[in-house]
Amino acid sequence: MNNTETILSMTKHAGYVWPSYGIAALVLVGLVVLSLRALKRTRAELERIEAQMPRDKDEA
Amino acid sequence: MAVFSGHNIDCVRGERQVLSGATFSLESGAALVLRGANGSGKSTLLRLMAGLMRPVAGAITWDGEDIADDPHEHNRRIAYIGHADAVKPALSVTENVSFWSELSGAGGMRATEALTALGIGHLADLPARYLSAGQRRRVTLTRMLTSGAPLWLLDEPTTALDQDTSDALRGLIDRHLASGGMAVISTHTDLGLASSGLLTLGAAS
Amino acid sequence: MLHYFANPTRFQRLSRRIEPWLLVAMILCFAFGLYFALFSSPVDYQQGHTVRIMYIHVPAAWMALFCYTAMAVAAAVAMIWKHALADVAAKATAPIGAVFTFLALVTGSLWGKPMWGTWWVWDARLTSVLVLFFLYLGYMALRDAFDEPGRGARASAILVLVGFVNVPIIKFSVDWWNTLHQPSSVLRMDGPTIHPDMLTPLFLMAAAFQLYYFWLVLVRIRRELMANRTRALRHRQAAA
Amino acid sequence: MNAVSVLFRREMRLAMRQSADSVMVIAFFVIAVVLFPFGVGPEPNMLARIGPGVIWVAALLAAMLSMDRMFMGDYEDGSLELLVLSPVALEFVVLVKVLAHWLTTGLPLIVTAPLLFVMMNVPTEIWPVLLMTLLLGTPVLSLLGSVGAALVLGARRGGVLLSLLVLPLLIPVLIFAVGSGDAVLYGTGAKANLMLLGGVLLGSLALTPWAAAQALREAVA
Repeated sequence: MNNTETILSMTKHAGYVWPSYGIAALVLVGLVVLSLRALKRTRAELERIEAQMPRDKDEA
Repeated sequence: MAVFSGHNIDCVRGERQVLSGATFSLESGAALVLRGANGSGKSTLLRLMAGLMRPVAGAITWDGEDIADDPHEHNRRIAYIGHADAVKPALSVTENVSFWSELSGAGGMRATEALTALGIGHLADLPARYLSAGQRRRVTLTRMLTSGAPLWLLDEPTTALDQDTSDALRGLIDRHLASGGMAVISTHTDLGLASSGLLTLGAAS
Repeated sequence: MLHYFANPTRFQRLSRRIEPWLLVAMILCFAFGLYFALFSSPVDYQQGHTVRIMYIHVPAAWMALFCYTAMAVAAAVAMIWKHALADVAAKATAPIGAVFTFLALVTGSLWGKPMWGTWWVWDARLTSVLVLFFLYLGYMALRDAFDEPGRGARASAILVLVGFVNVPIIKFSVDWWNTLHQPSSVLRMDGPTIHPDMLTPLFLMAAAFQLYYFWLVLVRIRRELMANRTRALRHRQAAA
Repeated sequence: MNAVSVLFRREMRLAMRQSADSVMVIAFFVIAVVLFPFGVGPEPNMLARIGPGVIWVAALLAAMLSMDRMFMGDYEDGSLELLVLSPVALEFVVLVKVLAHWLTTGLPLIVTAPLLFVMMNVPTEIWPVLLMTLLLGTPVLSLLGSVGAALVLGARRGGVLLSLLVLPLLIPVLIFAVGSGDAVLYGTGAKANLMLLGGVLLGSLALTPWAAAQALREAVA
């Protein structure tokens, strides 16, 4: 295939290719982090409330 | 002899259970008075009866037919008076009243008769923006008279009415019942109707 | 079948069993996809290394459309069969779709600069993707604008369906508007016919994005279901 | 049918008694267009080039201003519930409202447009085509606007939200309309554009009343 040093520097286009991958990584990982954080927060809140209302298994 | 009834009605409003297992039945010539604290579901039950909302469980029936099966037919049967007055300030009193009566197209009282019956005949030509709250309420109440509908659904009809008008209202409801109509009325004050059942709604568990 | 999985508890159980597999598959696809995309694919004789942007840009654009379609289907199911899980799925999909649309736009712009010498052209595809982005924003804004969540859900379902009917019309009109004003010979995003060595990274990245969507949408749905349950309990506390 | 005409007469009567609303829409339309020569310079050829587009965009924004009021008054004072409960099918209620909205905003916009053609130096040979596009396009604004207006009832920041929802959907109308003028100037004839615009109008006439009625039922439930 191609020689590796030119690929890593990508000659004059590196300034466009790397930001593309960087931004993609940033937003995709960012959305995952936000979603997981929200999941954790909601789960914690739910568990707190369920602890307050102990006998409440009927509706799940 | 028509029968209007509901069986085991559950209703959830904005994720809150407002009604659970509400049951009622009334026949021609009978009235049903809804009592209960604020938030006990009186207005919700009336809106369900009108067909504005659907119950989550249970059914409301007219002569055994679910009202949701033919909403258009049900619309013809009811006169619904909600919390809001639906009075347009830019129109005159007569224009307000006759719009709703012509829209429903049914043969109840004429607009002028209805206004006289509620004691505001003299205001007929006044633009509605000059009316007081009680007068606006009376303009709204004309709708039940002009519609000719057999079933009146009245949500707190006496709000903003003075004692004389409340008495007149009771007389009108009694006359409606005597001629074979039905009425469901939610109220805080005792109207003292001649023949009425009582449904007390508690806070849903 | 639908109603079998409508039960939140059953869904949560099933979902938690599937998620790890999706996660592993996704990471594998990303690993191989990125390797091929960045190191082991040929340089295009016209586009040079910028062709590597395509491996993100094109799958992101596909996902933008896929997510909107998924949202419309979910909204229709939620409306017709009053299916609560479908509604939650639509809600969970929207931000993911918006992110892919955003990516398609940004990478398109980063591709356009070296290729066309400008960050933005009113190319038919860019323009219609931009409109799609607005549709996502509108959906999320409407969904969010009501105090009662159920009302927002039903209103936004109608909006998605109206938008879905309109998207082909928008796409068509934009294509047509663009060709009227400027010839499309220079501004072709797809470039010359694609080299088979470029297909491998393209499809790997597309698979990775697709798996990313399925994994994340399951996580988000689980979160929404928990939030629903929390709200239900809160209401019960208020009523007690 | 009688009930529909009763409703229509009421809508028109209300609009006439609050005619200041229509006047404001027209005033906005004129002012928005008049700003452009200040923004881009008074060079006649430039104005002629951008004129049709500017006028159409301004018409779009002006129509947006009036849209959120299509159902708002009835929603707030309880009339909407009664309209839902009336014997008239809600889809017809929507159509009557749309017709009244178009007569009180769309039509005045069309009547005002020639004045702006003059001010923007729009070539006279495309006047008839542009008026035709306004005639076909402004009803679409009212129709799609009715869906948006019904959806945002009871929402926070309804007016701004409405623009975000409806404007992207209206892009085809803008494209076909402005394209008609260009097509005449390029000598290709505007028939195709006008047909497309007519198609969009028919399509929205068929679909939007249903969607708006559905949204209204949700709003009062």
